[in-house]
Parts: sequence; C-alpha cells; structure tokens
Amino acid sequence: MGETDEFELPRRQSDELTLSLDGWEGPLDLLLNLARAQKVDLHQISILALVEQYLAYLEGAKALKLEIAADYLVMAAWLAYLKSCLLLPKDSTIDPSPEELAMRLQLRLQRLDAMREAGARLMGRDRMGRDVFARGTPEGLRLVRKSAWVVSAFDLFAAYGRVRARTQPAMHIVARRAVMTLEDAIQRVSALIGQAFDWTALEAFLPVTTDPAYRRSALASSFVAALELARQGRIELDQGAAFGDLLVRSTA
Amino acid sequence: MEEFERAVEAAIFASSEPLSPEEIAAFAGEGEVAAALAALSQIYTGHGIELVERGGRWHFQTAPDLAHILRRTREESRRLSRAATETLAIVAYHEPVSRAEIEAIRGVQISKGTLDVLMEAGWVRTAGRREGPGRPLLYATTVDFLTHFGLGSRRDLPGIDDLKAAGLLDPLDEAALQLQLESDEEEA
Amino acid sequence: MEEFERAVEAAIFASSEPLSPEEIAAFAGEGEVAAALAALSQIYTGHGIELVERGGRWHFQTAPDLAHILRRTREESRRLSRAATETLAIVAYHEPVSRAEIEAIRGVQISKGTLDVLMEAGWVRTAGRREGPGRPLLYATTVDFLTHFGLGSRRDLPGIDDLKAAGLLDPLDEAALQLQLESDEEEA
Repeated sequence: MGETDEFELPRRQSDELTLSLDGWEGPLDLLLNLARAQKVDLHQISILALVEQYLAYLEGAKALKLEIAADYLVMAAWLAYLKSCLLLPKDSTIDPSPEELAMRLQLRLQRLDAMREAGARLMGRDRMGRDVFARGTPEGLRLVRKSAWVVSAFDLFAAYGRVRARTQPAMHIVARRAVMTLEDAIQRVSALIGQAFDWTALEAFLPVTTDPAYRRSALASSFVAALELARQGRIELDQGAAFGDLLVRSTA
Repeated sequence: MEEFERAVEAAIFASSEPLSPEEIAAFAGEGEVAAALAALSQIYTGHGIELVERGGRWHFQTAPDLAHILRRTREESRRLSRAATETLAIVAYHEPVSRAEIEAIRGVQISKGTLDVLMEAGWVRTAGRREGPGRPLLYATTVDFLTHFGLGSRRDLPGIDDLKAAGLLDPLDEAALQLQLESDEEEA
Repeated sequence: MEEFERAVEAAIFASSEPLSPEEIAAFAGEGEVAAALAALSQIYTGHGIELVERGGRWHFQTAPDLAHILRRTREESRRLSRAATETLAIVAYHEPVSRAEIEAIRGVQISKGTLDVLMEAGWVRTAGRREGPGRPLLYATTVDFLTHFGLGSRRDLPGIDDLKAAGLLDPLDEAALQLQLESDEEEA
C-alpha cells in the first residue's frame, strides 16, 4: 500500500503516548491505543494492566492541568470500579461478574479494532477512478425505464434539511422602551394636581428626563390622564388657542 | 497477451479522447506502439467492439453492425433544480399540501413549471382539493416516488432528528442564503 | 465469437453505467446472458481490461495491475476522514445498521461531516427503519460502494468471514451495550 497518507493511521506506533487528549476520539479510542501499546494480541491483553494504564494516563493529564472531557472521567470511574471488583475476593452474588465485565470491554475493543482494520483495508483496495478505470468515452445506451431527472434520496433529504434550516422561526426580542403607562400617569397627575389650585400647564407635571422618547410617552399618557380626570370632574381643562398650552386646575 | 499490448489497450480504453501513438507511448512506456496497435486490431476483429484509427488517433468503438441494437440515442439526464428538489421534499414530508402551503414552508415562491416538472417525472400527483376557502388543489407523492428513492413507505423518510444527526440541518450562512434566493428569483 | 456474445459485449461497452443482466437482455435480445457473460469474462482474462461484476451489475474496467501507468495523480480522490472511514466500514460490515449502533461500536457520537459525506459520495444510503422502539433509521451501502471498492458483493468485504466467525459482527446484544448504557447513566 503505497499511500499511507490516504488515511490517517489510527494507532501510534510509539510506546510512549503523548499526553494530549486532542488526538483521541473518545475514551474507547484511547483505550484501544493503550491496548495496542501492550503489543499483544487483543485477545490476550491484560485488562488490569490496561485499566492501570488508562488511569495513569488521565492522572498525567491532570498533572498537566489539561481539561479532561466528562466522558473520559466517566470511563475512568467505571474502570476504577472494574479494577476494584477484579482485585476483590470473588463474590458470586455480583452479576454480571467482574470477569464478565472485563470480557465485554475486551469485546468492544476488538470490535472497534476490527472495524478500524477493515476501514484501512477498504481504503487500500483497487479503487475505481484511482487504480482502475471505467471506459473513458462510453457511447451511451438509450436508457430504458429510467427517469431523465436525476436526483438522489440524499439530495431530497438535504433539500428538506435546507428548507427547515432556512425557515426556522426567527426569535424576535423586543427591546424594552421607557414608557409611562396610563395608570402611572393618572396616579401622578392626580397626586400633583392637589397642589395646583391655579391654572398650570400640563407640561409642568411631566417628570424630569433627558430621554426624549420617555418624555413623549409621558406627555401622551399625561394628556390622556388629564382627559380622564376631567371626565371624572376632578380637574378642569383650558386651552386658549389651537396648539396652545393646555392648562389644568383642580376643581377641589 | 503481451504486457505492452495490455498497457496500450488499457490506456486507450480509459482515455476520454482518442489517443495518438505518442500519447499512448507516454502511458504505456517502452515498446513498439505501432506493432501493439496492429496486434490489438487483430485481436478485436470479430468482437462486438473494435479498435479504430481516425485521423491518426486511436479509440475503441462498438462494431457498426451492432448500432441498431444499442439504440444509441444518448439521453441527457438533467439534474433536478434546487427549487424542484425542495418542493418535492416538502410535498413528501407534508402531503397532502397546497401550493400556498409549499410556498409558506419554503419561504420562497415556486414558479409554475416546478410542480409540472415533478408531475411529469411521475413523483407528484394531484390529490383532490381541500374543503375550505378557495378549495385549493392538493399535491401528494406517488408510488413511483417511493420506488425511485428506495423508500418502503413515507414513514421511512428520515425524521428531523435524523437530519440533524446527519448534519443536514445546519443553518446556512447569510451570504449563501442570499445567493440562493437570487438564483431562485432568476429561475422563476 | 458468437453474435449474442458480441451484442452483450457491445452493450456493456457502450453503457455509461454498469448493467444488470436484465438490462443487458433488453439490449442484446434473445440469448443466454449468464453464459455470454461467463464466456466474455473468459475471453478478457489476461487483457488490459476486464469484465467484472459488482453488486449484480457488469462493467468493463482496466486491470488493477496497470494502476501505476494510468493513475491520475492530479485528482486524488477526496481523502476520507478517519471517522468517516470507520463509519463506512461499520455500515458495510454490519448493515443495515442504526446510528446508535455505529456510535456504540465507535464509542463516540457521530459528528456532522461523517454520514452526510458518505451519503453524498453515494456509498451509503438510508435503508428503511427497524421495527422496534424508536423505529431507528437504518443505513446500508450502495451498489456504487461495491463498484468503487471493486467488490463483487458484500461477501467480498476483506476478512468478513473471519470477523463473522469471531463473533465480531454479531448484532450488538444487550450485554455489549451494557457498558455504554452504564456510562450513559452515570453521565446523566
């Protein structure tokens, strides 16, 4: 196989594994590589030694203050549990037995290893377009019973994913605006009017603010509040001319 | 068969254009190209395909007397447009569905030709009208649709979770989206 | 060479895609397709091109041992990531297989750019759903996968018999998934 760079070789050849978790695709991948480093057939690996290696590896990573992903820690906890079970005197009431658990772990490693190997062997085959070639200029046959429109199931599913992604409901966040509510305005105007027995411009009741938007809101609400209070007979309104100052006075 | 002849044969076969003896030599390496071509012509005599020379270049072709069998009208297969593919997907996932609903889901109008193409392809059919205002015409997929896409039933369509897991639900970036909307408009 | 064999040869040669025996018969007319294919395979033995069967469909291709003279170094086929390579192997050796099963074997979640890349390449397809809890979507390989990797059928997958005999391709039983479940629980 001439092209080793066709795919990344999954296993490191050296015995010394560098202390980085970036290179591993999860705890199982790390375990498999540690097992490979034992340089024995996967059937014969010592699970106990493997557990030691894994735990030591994580300890080393901890010492370097590396962030360790949760799934590595979960595996570590499980392996520590397995180790203690394997070392303790046999207890026939434990089901599954520690040996059984160790065997399952071994089986998982073998499965992954087999697929890794299989993938490499697939990639190394004589591949169409790379090693073997179809005819360069086929005349073409009249396609019988074949739709002229070409679209694959993948295209179809991808199209739907695209539509969904495009039309996902957008989140609208309404920015909070400073407003004076009508209730606030009524309360405010009725409180202040008690002190105003003379005609007073409505603007005088507005709160002091530098926010023009809030001032507009306060003016509008206060105007409506004045109308409401006038309707209730609690104040009188007067306006000398159109657009002139609106004057208010308590009726009390 | 000689090694050199095999190499010449393979080179001509795989080439997308007829090859001159010089080009053949560039592939096949050391050897008598002319002699190999003569030997190959001889070997293929009486076959359903033959090695022929046209203007100093060599290629294989099917024997002329078999032309009638092959009905060599090369049918150009056309790729389904993006708009049509999306429309088909929406019909499949939401059937029975009206045109207005398809447009609402797509977020883009569909041109008249889009549904026609899908019906002509035999993948979409009309499926009655919805009782209600305007009694809109409804569309659904056909059995041919299921067959073509290798689906046992509509229940075999990947769900939203499956699409997400397969990486097909990633929001497009704005630029790509814009481009797409523009091309949709042109299409319409 | 027999007339019918010539017709079969010409049909396969002219086709831009591999042909099934039924399709060949539709072109070549009356005759024993299987016998003609066997005879042609025999005739082409030792040639620079050969007649091969991939997933029940037949095509001519250049002989693998000539790869060195024909290899197109310019366009190296897109390199598959390690995750995608493993996933492809798992789908091929275990099919039909669900995403959860792929993840259980690899010990990690499938990230995007894995299954979608394989489907886009035309090597993996969805293959219905498994009846059972959750009705998971299943994945399997395509005929194009067999063609690309030069496999007559899935039985030709490298080492598949040994793996089967070693029990490494058994459906993931509860016991094998136990570890996964336990760690999932702890995580939760």
